[in-house]
Amino acid sequence: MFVYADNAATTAVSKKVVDAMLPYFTEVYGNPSSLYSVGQKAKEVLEESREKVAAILGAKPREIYFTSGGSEADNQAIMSAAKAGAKKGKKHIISSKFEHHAVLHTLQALEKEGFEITLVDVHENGVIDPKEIEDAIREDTALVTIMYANNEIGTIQPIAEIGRICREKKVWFHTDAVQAISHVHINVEEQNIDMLSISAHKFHGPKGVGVLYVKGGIPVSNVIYGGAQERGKRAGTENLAGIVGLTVALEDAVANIDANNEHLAPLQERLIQGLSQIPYSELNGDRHARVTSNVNFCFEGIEGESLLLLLDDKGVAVSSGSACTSGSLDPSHVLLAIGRPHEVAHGSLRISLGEDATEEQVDYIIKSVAEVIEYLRSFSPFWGDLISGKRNHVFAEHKEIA
Amino acid sequence: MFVYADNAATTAVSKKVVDAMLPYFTEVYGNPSSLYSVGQKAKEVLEESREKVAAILGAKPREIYFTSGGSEADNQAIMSAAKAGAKKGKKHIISSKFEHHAVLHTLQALEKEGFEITLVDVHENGVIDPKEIEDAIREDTALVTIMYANNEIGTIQPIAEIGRICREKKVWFHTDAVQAISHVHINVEEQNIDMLSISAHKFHGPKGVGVLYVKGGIPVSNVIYGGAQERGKRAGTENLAGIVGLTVALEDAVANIDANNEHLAPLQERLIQGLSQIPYSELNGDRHARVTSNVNFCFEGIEGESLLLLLDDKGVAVSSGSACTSGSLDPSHVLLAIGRPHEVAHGSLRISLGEDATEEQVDYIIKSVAEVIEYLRSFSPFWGDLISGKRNHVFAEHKEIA
Amino acid sequence: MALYSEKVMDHFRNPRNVGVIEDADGVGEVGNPVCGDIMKIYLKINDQQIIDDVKFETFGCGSAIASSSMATELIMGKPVSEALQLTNKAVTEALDGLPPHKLHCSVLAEEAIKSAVKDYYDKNDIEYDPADFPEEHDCEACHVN
Amino acid sequence: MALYSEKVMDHFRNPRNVGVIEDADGVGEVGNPVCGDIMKIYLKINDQQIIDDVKFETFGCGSAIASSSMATELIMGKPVSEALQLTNKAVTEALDGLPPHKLHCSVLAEEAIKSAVKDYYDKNDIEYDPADFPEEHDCEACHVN
Ligand SMILES: Cc1ncc(COP(=O)(O)O)c(C=O)c1O
Ligand SMILES: Cc1ncc(COP(=O)(O)O)c(C=O)c1O
Repeated sequence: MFVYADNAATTAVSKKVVDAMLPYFTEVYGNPSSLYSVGQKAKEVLEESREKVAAILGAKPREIYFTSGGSEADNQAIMSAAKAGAKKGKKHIISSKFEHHAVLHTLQALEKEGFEITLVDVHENGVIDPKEIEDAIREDTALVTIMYANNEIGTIQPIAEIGRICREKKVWFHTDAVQAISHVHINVEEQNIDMLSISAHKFHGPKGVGVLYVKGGIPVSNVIYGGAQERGKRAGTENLAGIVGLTVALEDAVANIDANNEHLAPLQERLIQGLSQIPYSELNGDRHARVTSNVNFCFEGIEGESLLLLLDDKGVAVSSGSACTSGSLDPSHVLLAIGRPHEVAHGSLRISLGEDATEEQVDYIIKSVAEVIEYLRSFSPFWGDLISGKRNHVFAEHKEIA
Repeated sequence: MFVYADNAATTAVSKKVVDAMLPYFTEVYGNPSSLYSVGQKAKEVLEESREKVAAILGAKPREIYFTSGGSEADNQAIMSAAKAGAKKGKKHIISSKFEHHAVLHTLQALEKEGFEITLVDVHENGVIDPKEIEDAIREDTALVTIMYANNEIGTIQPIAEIGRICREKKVWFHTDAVQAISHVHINVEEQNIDMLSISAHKFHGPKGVGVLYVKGGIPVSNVIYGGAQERGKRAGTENLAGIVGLTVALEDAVANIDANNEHLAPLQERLIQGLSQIPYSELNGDRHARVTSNVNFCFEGIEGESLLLLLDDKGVAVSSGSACTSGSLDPSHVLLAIGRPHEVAHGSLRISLGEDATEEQVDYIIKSVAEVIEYLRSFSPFWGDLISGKRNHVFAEHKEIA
Repeated sequence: MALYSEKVMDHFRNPRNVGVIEDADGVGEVGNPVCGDIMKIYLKINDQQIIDDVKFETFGCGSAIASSSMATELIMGKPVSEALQLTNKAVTEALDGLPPHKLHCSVLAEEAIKSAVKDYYDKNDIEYDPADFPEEHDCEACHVN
Repeated sequence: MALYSEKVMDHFRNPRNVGVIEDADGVGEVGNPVCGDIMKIYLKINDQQIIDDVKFETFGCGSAIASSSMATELIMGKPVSEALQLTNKAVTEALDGLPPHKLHCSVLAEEAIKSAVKDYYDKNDIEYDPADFPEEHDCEACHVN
């Protein structure tokens, strides 16, 4: 059996999306900035895409900027708020400890330029307390940026409430919704969101295209300077095929949120219950405030990479930590942020189901994980120390998950 | 007849390139940073693409960074050199008056941060004199950035010579080769190029993907912060389909440079001679030091937009100025830079032939342009003033082009 | 969503009242070649101060040509006093809109007509309210000067 | 270009000499759970100071397991003095290379064997040159400490 269960890393482009993109490679290939027909046709499709995306998010077309992906959107949101803030002497930004690196590394770059960064706690359950955001807001706070759903443990944050606080305190609020947009109903107006990032490849669209929403009135700064595309705020000939792909994929994803959640919720429950049977394991992140596709566990006594490589041999594609840090030896900053000690953080597994996951697949995943864990533990000196009592367990042998 | 003759704005993606991209949407869709097979297969293809691009440019794979296009590559090259320069107190950059806006607007942003920018003259023929670069280099010069071929008038710059001077003076040298790579043989080692930008959609690859080459040893700064992709220098899940498309298109383009030039040179000559028959017209840019696809003319007494819209009605897709400024009312900064007065700069036409252009198409273009010019002049009060002698001509009635 | 409305493209492709009136009663010209647009309006006005004929010549972009054409249609057969009331807004609306950065073309059309009427008044020593003839707009729109 | 060479994958998937030697003559353990890898080597050494048997247990990533496996193969049946000469470079080469950020796994393997030999020397009061047993590497590689 082959099960791709790393949809939080990226997804396959759907056939419908590929078909929708094809004409924009070879037929409507004109530059949308060109005045002749094949250019204007491209321009029309570009603006129609913008309208569709805006409608889905509850925004105005003028508030939608197409970017090269989630990372660029995050960078541009933060840099824009930082530049505008700095002009008014506001050089403080609030974020959280378990943001994606596209946010955290941008904030680090700003720190070098004299910004002060406050990272709020994400607690053991991986859910931020809005009160802590409220307490962290200062006179000189230029931006609050909090992700909508975490990419590793899938926990959903109280975004509307954080947005409400920011509105009240007149601080701009950005949310990285890359992992949430296809799982949660999002409306920027109703949820008090000033800026929002999404990325097509997380919901069966192509890689290399994303969206930044910025509420009208908030000044947008360029990350990429040059031509007058995107109202002068994002230079570069528009990737129209990609933008069409994003739009079609987004329409599909959002239209099916409820159906997908209904299908996935019992599978998620089955997966969690199944993996909990493995002794000395624990679910990472809140059981309920999480996207229905995500299950993330820590297992004592084993290391994540060997776990996932052996699962790969069994046809199960999953990850340990997030994809973009898998070259690194550091344990996941997300798991450390929710208080997992290093030695357990090394033994983590992220499963992110696709919408077409089946019970059979879930059972196969459970069986495979259990087998591999047992095998790896059979010659792990760390595990030996744990069961012999030479080292102390972090987890209970079994934990009921309600 | 339909003739797409705006290949400098963008090109159609070739069927071969589309076919090469397709598997990376639906089959090898894994995230190249993932450790399981479908991710590692993607990683392999990514690194093979990097090797192929490097080999074509005469560079090492480690010196190749995939970006979201030519604009991002230009931005990153300039920003990297600027950041490294600033650390050593070098805050002077040399460029030219007719660079692409991706270069000029980045330089303007740096000017606001205290950089001093020298823009060298491009002369009437649109060719820079390397001596002037040499004279402009100072102790505190951090970078020289000169485009390889101009996007509007197609003139080719003495890049190897400028590179030699920069090497001698120990100043980094970047060239925007977006318009040159498919027309001129480029080897970064032989031509003393330290940094170079290209963009796939100018040579029948997809939009939204480009390459930045940076010679080993030159520090690269992020334009987009986040994950560890591109050795930590360009965050964002890699657009593998796009990268494969770029690579296949580049291989094709570069392999066919000589054959294409041989085919295009006589067509270019025919086009130039044909359009020169229109009274009071003049070729923009050097007749010889130009890419074989490009012909750019100014016509007295008419305005470019109405010209190209009527040509569009006749099935001829061409441009006036460059695509990315076509929303603007300003006359082309390139034509002003080569000394064209405003009133003639408004009446410009850029024709950029595809490699499959035919004599029949060229003749149709000539005939169509002549007809439209005659028609527009028939009710242009400006033209009336010129022929009645109320205003002075800028051009001679006829000019021999050798 | 296209560059121009159908109306604009129609008036651009098939401009009405193109040409010269040799014995015009009033001629107005605005714009300049440096900015990239010039409009010239010729009026034939009868004793009842009715515009019997109007023709135009234009150097400029698609919307400049369309604006001139539409403006001549809007004043053809109208009393001069009515032609003086023609606003750029009316021209734009009659064209089903213009892109924002092309609105100045409709302003030019309004000014060209006013300029032609003024020429007619001046030539015939007819008194008029100078407030009806504002200064020509400067070259701001094309950023050159 | 793949994550690991075929050799590494082979030793990872089918590790040689996995297990425990209950009556081992020397046991060495290096690494720690905080860094994400621990290697434990068991040696059975005969009177001629030949390694008659070697087994390992490892907690760690693919290359840690493969490095342990390869290291045990390289010293099996060899004189102790030769095992002491085993370098991380030899382990890496025998594995057809390791990714740069995984080289520390081969270092761990070298250290684990040295540690087991030292344990054997200590237990049997055999004199040795301390220079043969450098300090264990610190936790630099995993950035935690
Ligand atoms: C010379 C030159 N540089 C840079 C660019 C920008 O490339 P892209 O549109 O891929 O960002 C272009 C074309 O648009 C160009 O012609
Ligand atoms: C939460 C989150 N933000 C940002 C990104 C970056 O998106 P992209 O890879 O499209 O740049 C990702 C995924 O990679 C993500 O999961």
